[in-house]
Amino acid sequence: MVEQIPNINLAWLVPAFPLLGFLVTGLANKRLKHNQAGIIASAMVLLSFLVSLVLFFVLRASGQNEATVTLFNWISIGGMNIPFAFLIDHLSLTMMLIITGVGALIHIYSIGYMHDDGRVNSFFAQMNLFTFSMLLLVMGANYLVLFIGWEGVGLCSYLLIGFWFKNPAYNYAARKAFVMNRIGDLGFILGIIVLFFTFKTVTFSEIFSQAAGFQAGAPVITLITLLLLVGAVGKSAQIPLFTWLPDAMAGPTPVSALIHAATMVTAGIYMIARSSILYNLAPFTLNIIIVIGLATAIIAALIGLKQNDIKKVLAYSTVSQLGYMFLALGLGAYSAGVFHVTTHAFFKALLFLGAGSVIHAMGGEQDIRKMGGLRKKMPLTYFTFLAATLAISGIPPFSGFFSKDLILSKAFEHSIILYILALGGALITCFYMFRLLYLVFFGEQRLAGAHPHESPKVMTIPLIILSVLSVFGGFLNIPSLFNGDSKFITFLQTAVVSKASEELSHSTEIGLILGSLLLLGLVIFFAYRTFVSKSIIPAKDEEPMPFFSKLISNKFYIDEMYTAVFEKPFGFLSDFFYNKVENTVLDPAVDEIGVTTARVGALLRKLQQGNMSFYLFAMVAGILLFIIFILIV
Amino acid sequence: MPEAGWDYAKQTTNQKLNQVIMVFLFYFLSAIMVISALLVVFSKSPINNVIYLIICFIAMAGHYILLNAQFLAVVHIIVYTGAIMVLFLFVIMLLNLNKAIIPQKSAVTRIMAVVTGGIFFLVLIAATRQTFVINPRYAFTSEIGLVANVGKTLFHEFLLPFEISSVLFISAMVGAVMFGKRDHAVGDD
Amino acid sequence: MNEITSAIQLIPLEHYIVLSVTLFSIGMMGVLFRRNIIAILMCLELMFNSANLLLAAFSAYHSDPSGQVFVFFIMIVAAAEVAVGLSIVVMMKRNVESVDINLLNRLKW
Amino acid sequence: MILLVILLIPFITGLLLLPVRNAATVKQLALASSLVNFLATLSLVFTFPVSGYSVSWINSLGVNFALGYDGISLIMLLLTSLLFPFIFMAGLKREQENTNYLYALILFTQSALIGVFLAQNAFLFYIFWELTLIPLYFILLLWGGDGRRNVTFKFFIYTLTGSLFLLFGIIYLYSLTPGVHTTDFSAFSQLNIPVNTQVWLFWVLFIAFAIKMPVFPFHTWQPSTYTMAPTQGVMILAGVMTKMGIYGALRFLFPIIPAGVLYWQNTVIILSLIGVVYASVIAFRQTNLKTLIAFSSMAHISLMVAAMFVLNYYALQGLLFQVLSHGVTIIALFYIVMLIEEKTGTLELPQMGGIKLLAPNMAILFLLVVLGSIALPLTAGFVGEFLIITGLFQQSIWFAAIGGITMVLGAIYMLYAYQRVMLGDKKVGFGNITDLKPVDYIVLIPLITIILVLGIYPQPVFNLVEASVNTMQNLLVPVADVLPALPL
Repeated sequence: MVEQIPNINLAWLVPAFPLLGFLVTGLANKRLKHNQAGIIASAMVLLSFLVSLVLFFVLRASGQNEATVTLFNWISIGGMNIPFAFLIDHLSLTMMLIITGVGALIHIYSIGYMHDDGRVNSFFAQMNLFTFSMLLLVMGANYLVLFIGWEGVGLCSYLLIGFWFKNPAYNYAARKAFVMNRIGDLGFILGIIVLFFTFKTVTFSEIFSQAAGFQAGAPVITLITLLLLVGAVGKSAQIPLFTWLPDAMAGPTPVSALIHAATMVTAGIYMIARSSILYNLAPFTLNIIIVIGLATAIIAALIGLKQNDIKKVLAYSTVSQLGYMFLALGLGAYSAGVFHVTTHAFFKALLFLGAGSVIHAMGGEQDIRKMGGLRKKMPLTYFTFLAATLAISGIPPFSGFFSKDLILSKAFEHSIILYILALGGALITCFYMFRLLYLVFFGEQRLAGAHPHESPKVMTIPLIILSVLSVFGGFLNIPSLFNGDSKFITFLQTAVVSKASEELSHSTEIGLILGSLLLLGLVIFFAYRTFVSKSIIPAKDEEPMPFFSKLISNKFYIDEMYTAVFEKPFGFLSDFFYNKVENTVLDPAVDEIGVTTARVGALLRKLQQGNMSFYLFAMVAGILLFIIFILIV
Repeated sequence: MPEAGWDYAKQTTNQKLNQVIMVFLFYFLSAIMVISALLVVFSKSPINNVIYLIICFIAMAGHYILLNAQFLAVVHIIVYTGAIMVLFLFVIMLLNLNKAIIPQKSAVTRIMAVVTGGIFFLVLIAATRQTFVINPRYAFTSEIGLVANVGKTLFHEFLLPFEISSVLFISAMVGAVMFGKRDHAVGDD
Repeated sequence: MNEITSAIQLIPLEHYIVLSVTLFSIGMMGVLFRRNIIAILMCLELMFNSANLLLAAFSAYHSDPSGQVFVFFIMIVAAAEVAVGLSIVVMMKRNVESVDINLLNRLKW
Repeated sequence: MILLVILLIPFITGLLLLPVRNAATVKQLALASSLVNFLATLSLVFTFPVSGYSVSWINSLGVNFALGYDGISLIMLLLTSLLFPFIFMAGLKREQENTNYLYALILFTQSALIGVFLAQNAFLFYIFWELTLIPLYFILLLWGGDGRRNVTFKFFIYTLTGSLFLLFGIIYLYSLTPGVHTTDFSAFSQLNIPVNTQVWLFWVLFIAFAIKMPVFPFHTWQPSTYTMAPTQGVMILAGVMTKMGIYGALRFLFPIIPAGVLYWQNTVIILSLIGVVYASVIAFRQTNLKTLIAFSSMAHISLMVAAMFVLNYYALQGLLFQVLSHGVTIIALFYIVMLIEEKTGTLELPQMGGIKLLAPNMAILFLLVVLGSIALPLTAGFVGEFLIITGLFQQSIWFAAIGGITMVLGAIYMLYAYQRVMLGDKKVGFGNITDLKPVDYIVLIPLITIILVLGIYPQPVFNLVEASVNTMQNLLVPVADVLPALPL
């Protein structure tokens, strides 16, 4: 047993602060005045961030790689021991810092964004609850504690998507998100149970030390990894469970930024990276992850091309980026996946907050066809948005370049076809992001009567901080190509076991980078020509379109397909069970027994004429029969 | 037929005469009972029914005396003939039932009733035939029918049922009064 | 007394049984035969008494006074029964102006 | 002796309440008695095990008036004595007709329920089993809602029919006991009944419990009964009576006819799992909130039945834990349903909506209870269902998968109901709805606290039943190892 690291027990404070914030803002709902709730909530998350930083240095100073903090025994029966424990290692620390860091910024931003909302206190309570759950998720030392957080974030997501609960469509979106997550969760919990029966424990460290005893490709491990994958697919919005994420944009924009871009949706990636040792033993599952990731990346990117709602574009881009992260996981480059999680958290949060700032300025308008020319009116927002766009498109030296390039090079190592497809997806991403940028910020203002204005400081300062992170975040992991030492990847290596792969030669890598940069430049130029020089505004929804465009702008009819394949049959089945089985077979069958009894009774009642003489005769006959019976027997 | 311990030959003439009379009495009373019972069933007027029943009961009291049950014989006369049958008579006269001739049941029913009664008789005889064979050894004493003996048994062994029967009487009385009350709400049914 | 006692021994118990069965059957026949409730009640009395007779006979032949006590009890019950029965007859007469048993046909409910 | 006290407190209080005309006094007395009873039951936990109580009763039948308990009974007793104070509190500050009779009947029901859980022989068990039905029948008939006459009749006849089979089974077992016949459970469990007999005897005994729980397809009395029953009646029905069925099955089937259970094990599990999916799917299309919750309760109970018949360590632990958690959750749910009906005057979902705008606190508490019901982690429901699914998995992965579907389907219909009632824009005519009153908090907050505390720290409950579970799980012939090989 490793010796106890001093002060590591502070770990419980990390989730405790947001929980406290949740309780305070939640219980004192009515008494908190203007902005107080927001300030308390932000302060709590900021405190968490500071404690996480402290933990980071404590762990570093101790020279150890991980520490387990056990709070109490949660379930302890028979052979099942599930402590409520936290695991502090490099992976969880990374995630904690992202969650609390980006989370704090988004909380602060929300003070401005949600300023006028009547239920701002509830909003912050729920945001804090979310932060708490997410921290549980990443800090849990076993799969079940992870699952608590896993479901908790699902709940908060449900609450926050349906925050404006007056609108039935929003409620529907919230429920859809929760149910789709739950489908994934079912797989996840089954996976945990199989894990438990295989390893007799659900604690990470014990599982991973035992996993060495299994052959690669062992059926049990494949089953476990597949079931866990179902959970990850649900949470991280991959094919086929991705349709909830675009709908989840019904929530307030900071929610989209925090939950549906920066943190919660990356929980699946975190979980798979956490289970890297198991996944390394299951090549079959890894291949499936590659297929899912790549398909999601490309399909979502294609759909993003034709979306006209500023948040929907970003939502599909999130799905697409998550696909990239999955691709990295499938390639066995878990650290690369987590690195992309990190940079993505920076620039996607920034994009959403920027979008929020735009929406705020436009008075709630989200249709990009009605925007335009905001560059002049909101310069700060424009520049930060530009930085994020460059980052997501993978232009050096912005952060996205480093992480995406890492994934692309891993894909190239695996096979050239993968690389081409992934690069194609990246190019599409670049195109629709610049389409968004140009349509929103360039050209003429198209919405009459709007008076866009720059957002208040409380909103712009987080934007600035995030844009700094988006620009320079990539330097966390400078590859050897640029004389770096891949700090981030090395840092994670103690917690995440990536598959060994031969490094590409520097010359190949440079060639790839230059080639992709050239293509990116072409795409950006093409986008500029289309949307700025020619000022082409995307067509209205009703106008006829060519087949392929129509297909894309209708999101490949996937929602409609789900309705036809799942929702309708489910409703039909429900009706069938209730009207046909319950009310025409089962219940009447029981009633029929009663009715038959009554009928026999009615038949026998014919004998009961009320005629006393008849009764007397019957009685005598009965007595006679009785005596005769006794005489004979 | 004569039982052990009792020799017909050793009896005096007087005794023999007595015995003949006794046997004759038995059959005579039995005949009266059966005939009057049949008349009870078949005569139409209720008053006549009562009279025949009284005759039947008096004959039965004779049987009790033959059986050495003097106490019962007296009680029987007092209770049945003296009280119950008078009650019947009272009711009949009170309600003036004698005039209201109630039509008889249909012929088929009556034949059925007679046949049923006959079958019942046969079946009961068949059932009791088994006891004929057993032929138990009788031990006669003349004292058991005396009031003293019956009373002893009644107040020793059957004290509780005796007391309880008073409850029965009370409830019967209450019931009779309740039924008999004119303004008792019976309902419209 | 002894003479009676000895004389009765000439008559076998079976004769009492037959007599009592005969009376009982006649009573039963009467119950089925008549429509007048009063007559039916009387036939019931007949049946009671046939049972009484048999009890008394057994009591005598077994020299056990219990049988006679039972007869006594039966008389009690019979008296009670007649009291209630006749009051029902009175009530019936008052309500339906008849003592025809066929009018009591509500027992099917 | 304390067992006798626990049994008699409600009964005597009920008798005392009969002549009291003042409604407030009646309610306070009933509540006080149930609290005392709860404390007395709680004392059992700390003095576990207490020796039983037994006096000879009907010697000619070999029947003693024997009371006693083990871990399983204790859970049931705790549940009963825990829920009844809340059932009484549900009536506080509310107008009810003939309060004294209603509360006396409820107290009689409680007494009979406690008797069922304490009885140590089948005769006594059966008497109490039937006794529960009589006061409940009157509660439903006299204080019920629309169509109560027919529905109560059906409920009564249905459950009674099942009980008759049970009676036959008990008499049959009684006739099998060697020497002087007896109905003691301990004597029953030592009978070596031939396997062929056990196979048919299983259904004779099981059908009464199956109807009470209820197991698909014997459930058809349930939705209509729940829907029309008065709140306190439905709380007793759903909270405790269903558990009585489970308790009876645990007492009768597993120790006495293990081979019969083993023979029918998969059949019953599959029936229950059909019930899980069936009830969940149907619940989705219900327009009446109470009916919807009735079906949801059926889904949860069916899962518990499946766990019971798996009869391994985790399933049993989960089952007993879920007994507590489901009881508490369903009572809280029905309390909120009552509040909603009081405030809106309807239970039809299409006519509701937007109540959260008017009563935000109620919405929050409702949501918490709903979350407990759909087994969100850190609520009691999760711990129970997780263990149950673990136990099912030990039998077959498909059982676990189908059992786990409740998690998904439950989320669908419960959130649907929540959304229809609370969310959306407010309906016309809902203008004068007020938020919760203090008395509502007094009921709901402790219930929700129990749900959360059990979810966060379930260990005491596990420890309480550990010994009994260990005995139970060894009853089936092939002894289920604590951790058998993966069934793949």
